[in-house]
Amino acid sequence: MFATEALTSGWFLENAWLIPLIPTVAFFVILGFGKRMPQGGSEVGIASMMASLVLAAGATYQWIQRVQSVEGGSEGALGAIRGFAGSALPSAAETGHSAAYVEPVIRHWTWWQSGGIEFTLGQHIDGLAIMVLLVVTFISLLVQVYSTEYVKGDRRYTHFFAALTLFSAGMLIMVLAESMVQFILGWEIMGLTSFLLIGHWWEDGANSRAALKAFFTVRVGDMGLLVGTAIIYFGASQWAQARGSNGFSIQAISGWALSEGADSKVLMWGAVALFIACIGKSGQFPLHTWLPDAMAGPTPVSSLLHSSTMVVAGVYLVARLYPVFFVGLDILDTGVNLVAVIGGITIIIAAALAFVQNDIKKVLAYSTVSQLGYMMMGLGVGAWTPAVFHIFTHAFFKCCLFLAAGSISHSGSHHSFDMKKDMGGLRKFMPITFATWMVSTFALCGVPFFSGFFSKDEIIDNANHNGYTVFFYVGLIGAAMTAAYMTRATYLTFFGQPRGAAAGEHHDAHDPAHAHGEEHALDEIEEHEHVAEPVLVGAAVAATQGDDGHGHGGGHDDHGHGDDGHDAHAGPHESPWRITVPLMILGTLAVFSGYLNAPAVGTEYFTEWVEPAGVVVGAEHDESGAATHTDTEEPEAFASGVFGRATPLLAAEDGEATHSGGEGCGFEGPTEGVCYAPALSHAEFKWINTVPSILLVAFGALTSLWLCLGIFGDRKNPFKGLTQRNRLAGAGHRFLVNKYYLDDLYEKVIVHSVAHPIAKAAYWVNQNIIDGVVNGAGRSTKRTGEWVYRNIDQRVVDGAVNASGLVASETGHALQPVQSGKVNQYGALLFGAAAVGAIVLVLLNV
Amino acid sequence: MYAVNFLLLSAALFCIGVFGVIARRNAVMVLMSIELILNSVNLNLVAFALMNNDVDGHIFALFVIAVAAAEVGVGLAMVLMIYRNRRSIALDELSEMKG
Amino acid sequence: MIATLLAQAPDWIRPHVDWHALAPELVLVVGINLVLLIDLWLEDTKKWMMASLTGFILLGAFIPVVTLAVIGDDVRSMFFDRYVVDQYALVLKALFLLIGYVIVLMSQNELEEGGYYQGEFYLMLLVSVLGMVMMASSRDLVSVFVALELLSIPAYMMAAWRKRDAKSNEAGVKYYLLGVFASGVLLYGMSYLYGTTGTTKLTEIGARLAEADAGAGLIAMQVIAVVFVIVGFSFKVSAVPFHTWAPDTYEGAPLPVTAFLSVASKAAGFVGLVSMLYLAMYAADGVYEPFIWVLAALTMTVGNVVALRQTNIVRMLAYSSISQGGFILMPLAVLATGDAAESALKAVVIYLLIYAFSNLGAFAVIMAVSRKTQSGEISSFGGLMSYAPGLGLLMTLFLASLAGIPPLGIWIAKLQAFKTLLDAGGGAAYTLAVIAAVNTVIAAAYYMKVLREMWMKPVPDGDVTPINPPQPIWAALGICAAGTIVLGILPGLVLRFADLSDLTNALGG
Amino acid sequence: MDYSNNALLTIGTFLPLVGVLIMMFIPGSEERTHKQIAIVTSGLTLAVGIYTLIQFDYGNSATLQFAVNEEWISVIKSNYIVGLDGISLPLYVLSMAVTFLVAIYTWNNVPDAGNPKAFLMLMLVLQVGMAGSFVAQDLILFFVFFELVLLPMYFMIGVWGGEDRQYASLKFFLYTMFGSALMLVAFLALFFQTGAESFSFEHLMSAGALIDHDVQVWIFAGMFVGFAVKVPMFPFHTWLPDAHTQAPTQGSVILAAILLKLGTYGFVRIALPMLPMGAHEWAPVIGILAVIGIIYGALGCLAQTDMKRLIAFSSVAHMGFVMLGISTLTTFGINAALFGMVAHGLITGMLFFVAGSVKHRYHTLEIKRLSGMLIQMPKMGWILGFAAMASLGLPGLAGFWGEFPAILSAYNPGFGLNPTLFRTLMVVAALGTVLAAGYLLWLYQRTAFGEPNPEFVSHGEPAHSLSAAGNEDHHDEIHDVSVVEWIAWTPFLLAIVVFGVYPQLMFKVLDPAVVQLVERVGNGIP
Repeated sequence: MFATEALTSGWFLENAWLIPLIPTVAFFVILGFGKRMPQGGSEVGIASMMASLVLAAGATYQWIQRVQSVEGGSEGALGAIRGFAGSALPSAAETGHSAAYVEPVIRHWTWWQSGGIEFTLGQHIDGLAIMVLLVVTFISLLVQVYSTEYVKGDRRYTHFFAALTLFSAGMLIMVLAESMVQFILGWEIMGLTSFLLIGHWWEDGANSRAALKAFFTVRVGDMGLLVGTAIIYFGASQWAQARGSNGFSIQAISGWALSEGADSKVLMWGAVALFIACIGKSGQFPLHTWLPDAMAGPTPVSSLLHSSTMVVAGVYLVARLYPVFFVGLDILDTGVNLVAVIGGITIIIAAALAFVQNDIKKVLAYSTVSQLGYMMMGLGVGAWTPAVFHIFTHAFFKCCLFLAAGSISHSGSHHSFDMKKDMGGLRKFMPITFATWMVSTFALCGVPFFSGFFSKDEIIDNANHNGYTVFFYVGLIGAAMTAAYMTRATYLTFFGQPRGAAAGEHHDAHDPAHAHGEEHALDEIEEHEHVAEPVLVGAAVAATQGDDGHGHGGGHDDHGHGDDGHDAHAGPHESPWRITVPLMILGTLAVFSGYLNAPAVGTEYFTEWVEPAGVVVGAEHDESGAATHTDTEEPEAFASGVFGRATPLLAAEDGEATHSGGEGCGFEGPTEGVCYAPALSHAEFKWINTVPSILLVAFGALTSLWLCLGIFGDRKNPFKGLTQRNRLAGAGHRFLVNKYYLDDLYEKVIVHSVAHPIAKAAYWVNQNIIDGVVNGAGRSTKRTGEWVYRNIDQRVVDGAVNASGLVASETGHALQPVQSGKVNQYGALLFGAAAVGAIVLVLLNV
Repeated sequence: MYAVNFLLLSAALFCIGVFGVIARRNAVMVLMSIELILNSVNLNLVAFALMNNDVDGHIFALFVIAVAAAEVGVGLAMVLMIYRNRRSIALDELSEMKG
Repeated sequence: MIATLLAQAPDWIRPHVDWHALAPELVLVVGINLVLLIDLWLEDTKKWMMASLTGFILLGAFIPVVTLAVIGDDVRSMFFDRYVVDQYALVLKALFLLIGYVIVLMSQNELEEGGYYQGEFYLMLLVSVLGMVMMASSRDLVSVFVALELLSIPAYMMAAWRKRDAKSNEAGVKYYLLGVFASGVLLYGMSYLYGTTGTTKLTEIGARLAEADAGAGLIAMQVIAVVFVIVGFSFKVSAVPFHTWAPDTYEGAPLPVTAFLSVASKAAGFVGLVSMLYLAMYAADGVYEPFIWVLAALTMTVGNVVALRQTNIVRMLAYSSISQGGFILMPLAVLATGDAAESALKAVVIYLLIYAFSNLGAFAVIMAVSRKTQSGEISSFGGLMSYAPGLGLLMTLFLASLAGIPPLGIWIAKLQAFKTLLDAGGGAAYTLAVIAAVNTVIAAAYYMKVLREMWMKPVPDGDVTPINPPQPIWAALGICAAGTIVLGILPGLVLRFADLSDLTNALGG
Repeated sequence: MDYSNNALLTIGTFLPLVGVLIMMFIPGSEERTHKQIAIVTSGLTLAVGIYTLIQFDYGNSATLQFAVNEEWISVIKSNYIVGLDGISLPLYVLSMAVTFLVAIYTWNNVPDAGNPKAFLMLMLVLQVGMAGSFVAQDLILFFVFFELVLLPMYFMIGVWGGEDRQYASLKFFLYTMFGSALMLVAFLALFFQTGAESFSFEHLMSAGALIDHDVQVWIFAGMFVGFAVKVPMFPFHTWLPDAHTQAPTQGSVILAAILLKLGTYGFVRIALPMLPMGAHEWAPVIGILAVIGIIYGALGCLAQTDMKRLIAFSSVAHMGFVMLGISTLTTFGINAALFGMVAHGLITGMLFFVAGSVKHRYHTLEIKRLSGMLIQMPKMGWILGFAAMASLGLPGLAGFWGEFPAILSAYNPGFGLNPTLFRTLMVVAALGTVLAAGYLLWLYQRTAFGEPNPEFVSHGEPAHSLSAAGNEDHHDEIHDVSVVEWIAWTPFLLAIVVFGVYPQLMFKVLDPAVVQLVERVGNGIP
């Protein structure tokens, strides 16, 4: 109809389904032939990720072309819906000043059908999918390169890469998903591979337990996914089938959710069910406890799965099916909604917990949880684009932080993650790691001009803009806390005096068990020092065994590479290039990725390329459409038109709403045509709005630094000798003097009365109550199982069966005396029965 | 009127016979009791034959008498056999098999 | 003198005698005399010939049965319809003769090795079979009674055949005393039946009872008569509570006799009962239906639950055969309900046929095994599969058939019995069907106990020398196994002989 | 109906008996010959099955094919009617395949009691019963085949089973007997209520729907008990854990893969279309019991200390999903149930195979004592992991397509069934998937992960040795998957993946037949 003129497509867009397919194939190749390959299969994994990255990049380029083709060439036109048929026929248009709805590139193939229900596989490529595809392939590639060094010599090197590749494939399948079934497929593949990867060093029971817990917790959420999908399917089915699609299609679901006929109750239950899945997967309160435990996995795994990809799957689901949540949970309609509340709680809780961690990876894990809370909250307050943008920036800097942590343990702290025991002062030994860490930390904390600033601040800003004042403050407090705990971690790791392993020491003195293992490992290492090939299982296992002595923490990456070329005696040093290069790339991105959508400097590419326009498409009878009508003739009524019942909230913001929306996509379904996304407004960027957050960040960082210096600066470190104290020089001396009143203030006032009790209490609550509930749920389920089995199954049900047998047998026993063996009695019985029978029957018959 | 008397007599004999079978421990006495039952049947049959003016009852009675003779023959043989083996014909001792 | 007597007598109507129809009985009578005479002259060392002779006699009697069946369906009636040879009679005669033959096969070695009287035993056996064969055709109170006694009295003696054995004595005496007592009760009932209807011919009794039932209703004497008659036959079929003799007698009697009693004697009892019910007492359904319902329910249940506790295999089989009797009685409890009569008759006949094969087979295996183990305990079957897989497999077949597992024999009979109940319909029938269904499960439990012993337990005394049963037993086993399997898979082969419209047509209904 | 009187199904069903006859005349001491005969016979049977697959007209899978109608027991109006449609076909062929693979597995895994002759003969007889049940189109014929499997299985469990085998086998037997006795009564009642004309499915399906509502409900109750015992549904399930645990590996595999399906197949093939109103009344009960079974089975699993018993209990849970699908009375749900039957057969069969092989090597299945399987026998460990993942319903593997659609279908039950109830059931069933993940992963974590238990290490491959070559003396004790096992297992593993990746393979066959079936049910409900 109008379509032909506008949208461009291209080979990369049309064939985006190849992106997950390549790693899937690679997985089987690695599994089948990996062990026989010179690099143990890692080359296949890396190559596949590279190929996917290239495809994703190509698709991204073409998508941008496509978006621009709309904006450039089809002013005022309205498209017809053609997308369902699976071709990429362009059909959207834009009206007035708003962005047009850019028809996603959808292709699908029937997977199977039965009983009138069709399951399809395919691709649904829009800005969101493209963005995540790019991030996932990119991060995966870097992590795989990093891993070649990090897990070198591991006894299951090949399996590791196979699982890593499959993981990426799963994520990509999910991202591309055209239907909910495909979404579930990818989602579950990720769940499985995360189980394998977290439990990679399963010789240690703690690791496999963590893997189990991760999978199980996520699986609890998956229940919601299954149920939610079912609810949504049947809700949307009729609407979708009338338009030649089916109720699994993500596009159809989106359209249905915003249509007039959608049953709000169905939507609500569907959204709640799906959100439960998100809570599980994205580590939101109260199902967040699996995430820190999952740090038991190798660091690259943590970096890939638990920072930048898998855990954002939940956020992605909300973003993907935003119309469902938007309408179902009344986002923007009421002052409070489930998504925002959970997100907000998560931000604060997780940030508080990050304070009291000694394990560097756990700090990062809680930080991830907290950041996911930001994303969730962003989605909950209607800040779709900033939230999605935060996915983007967070992926880079959090990945970088994890890899840096890995780098530290790999080369700096002798496979320990304990900041207090084995780190400190590492900046001197590991400059690259330090630099990238610092950059990423700044990004994470939201220091201006680093990427996190642009995304996180936008979320906070939009919360305020959309009238969610409470969440605005939550965001601000969260920002301050983030700055504070990251400063603490940074200080402990890179500043101060080297301690423990970082000081080149070993634990012989204080940990005999560990020492034994260490020696064992060392023996092995010395024995095989000059053997070139890393596949020395024995050494690896020896190291593993040695590690059993470590009682603390969950994450000990010292498995499996007893002789990876560096001398354990040599103390901390910088990591090899395969670790540092990814770090540097990511560090660079941590700085610059934010500028893609930095209103401060005038870029709004995300809004342009990624955000789907909340406009009505397919109102066929009138080219200018009802939407234009609303916009042009009744500007005053805009807010109520767009947000329906949201008027009170948005009244203040009237007129501020900028460039998208305006087509009546919101709670009131369009009478004509279809909406695929709710119309959203963006807060206009003003520097003044960022001031509170910048100040708070600064406040948090400085307070924390001050406290850190006070506490950890130089006092009673058991490993510190006099020489080291002398080397402190002037600056150190000043701290020494200052510490007295700092100590008093900090320990007596703040620590003992405020900070510690609160954080500790939070941690206690977390470990004992929330985690206790999660674990307890598991345990009590098992107990229930045992009880039911023992009492109901074995006693009642089975007992009834056996008892009936016994009754039969005992009746037989009771009847045996009748057979007395005496003829007279037999005769009496015979005649007695005859007589009774005769009497009764005579009475009956005569 | 007559017939009823016959039938009552027969029923009485039958009951005595049944009592004997149930109550007597001596095998020979039990045999006798059974003979009593059979004779009460005969009495019945003959009485009915007269009442119905029908010859079938008489014939039936003859058959019963003949068969009863055979039965008693077998029965006495068995009692003898038991006596040989056990030196007793008390029936309540014959309870090796039960249950 | 004689002339005057003859003159006074009414005209002598020469009864019609169909020699062909009587041929089986005649062959048996001749055979009985032959055995009696030959036995007198035969030396002790040559007594084994008696078995073969008896076998030949039974097979000889079988020939006219076959020819009669082949010739046609017409009912051959003699002595003013007091002795009838129809399809029903023929099927059962064939069954009795076949059972007799199998019993001969089973007895041969038992008697030879046990040093028992042989000639006399076969004589008794033949007489008893003759009684049964007659029972199938009897249509008059007198002939029913005579046939019953003819088959019973030799059986009393056979039960006590091991003269020196106290158990055998006890078995014989108990069987005898109770049997005669039951006969007395039966006779008393018959006398009332005769007295209140004025005839001994079954069909006429039936007609009179029907008149009475349709008119003023049955009088007390008639009710008592019906009950006593049923009690009399219930003794024969060992229905609870008239079963008490059966376990003791089965255990004490020689095994072939036990087999004979549990199959042939029981079948004869059922034949008599069926004749009485269908021809004479059909109209008294208000009396016999509830009575038989109770008997059937009690019989299968009590038989089963007591069987569960048995440790002696023969005793267990005795109780099992009691409970099987309950299943055979079951369709009779509804025979006058709806149009179930024909179906019920078929069920009884089919059941008797197939049950005979399976039960005889089981006894044959027990005989073969006890020749080695000298024990009647169930535990003596331990590990049978390991040293005598052939016997074990056969025993499995027979017991599984008795348990009613398709596609082995008895399932089709049970099916037919259930079918009859459901055909009749009504609460009583359904209840009985459910009771029966539960009982099949209980029954399975004790059959499985034996199978478990054979398949899963070790040999108790560790003696694993194989068992080599003599040829006749193998032959008996072969006949039984073939019958059990073939009738189970292709019941149609014999079921057409059980198309018993003749008899059912003859009833008033 | 068109009875082509094609002997194909008859041959396919009874061919194993030929093997049995041959084996009967060969002395038991020639064990090798017996194994060869059994494998060849079951292989030939499978070949016939595959030929049937090829000959099957897939465009017409709703109608009976290769149908035969011969007179059988005319007295009770039962005929020898066999035929195959889309519902039966997968199960029919599956039974043949499973028997064949189990026969192969037996090659060097004869259970401890020995005597492969009897064992294999029983297995072949079992196959006759299973295949026959799936092709029978006459109620009495079905019943005969249905019961035919009883005794062989009883002996398989009782003779070649574990320590408690006698109790378990007797329980299995009596339970099933009880069910089938009531079922038989129900069959006969159905027969008479439809005018006592014929036992053929075709007749009963058209006439059964006309029976009075109340009568249907009662007759359905009888069938329900019969089939529910076989499935087994809560609360008739207690025989299953015992039977499964005690049965030899082969027995467990056959039991899980095929025998349990007889019950669900009976529901779909007989109870539903013949008694539509009865089914409609009972559907909520079935649904509730199914969901109780799901949760209950899962809880039972969590309580187990024995690997095999855990897998056995998981069958209760999985069959719950199948029954839930059936109880919705929707095309989709029944399709899912039928798919779930095959998937459960493959997956649980596979799990039992692994359990059997683990037992064979470690002589114990106590979860506490097993550990580090991945170190001692990595391939076995991975196979266990794979099967566990498939069992917990990972998308892309066969298990998911039985589970998820069943849950989905419960949202919208058919024919005016109470949606609120079924939606509640849906949520509870979804909880079941979580529990499934819980117990299976718990099992996996305990057995496969960690260090091998020291009590087994000294015998097996040393976990920490660089010089594995030096310890070859002990390798015969705990070795990884053997060649025979690979041959027997590979088809299972492949099928799990193939059906998981491309479920359409089966749904295409099932769908038309199921659509027709649901139509019949619908027609019978006023």
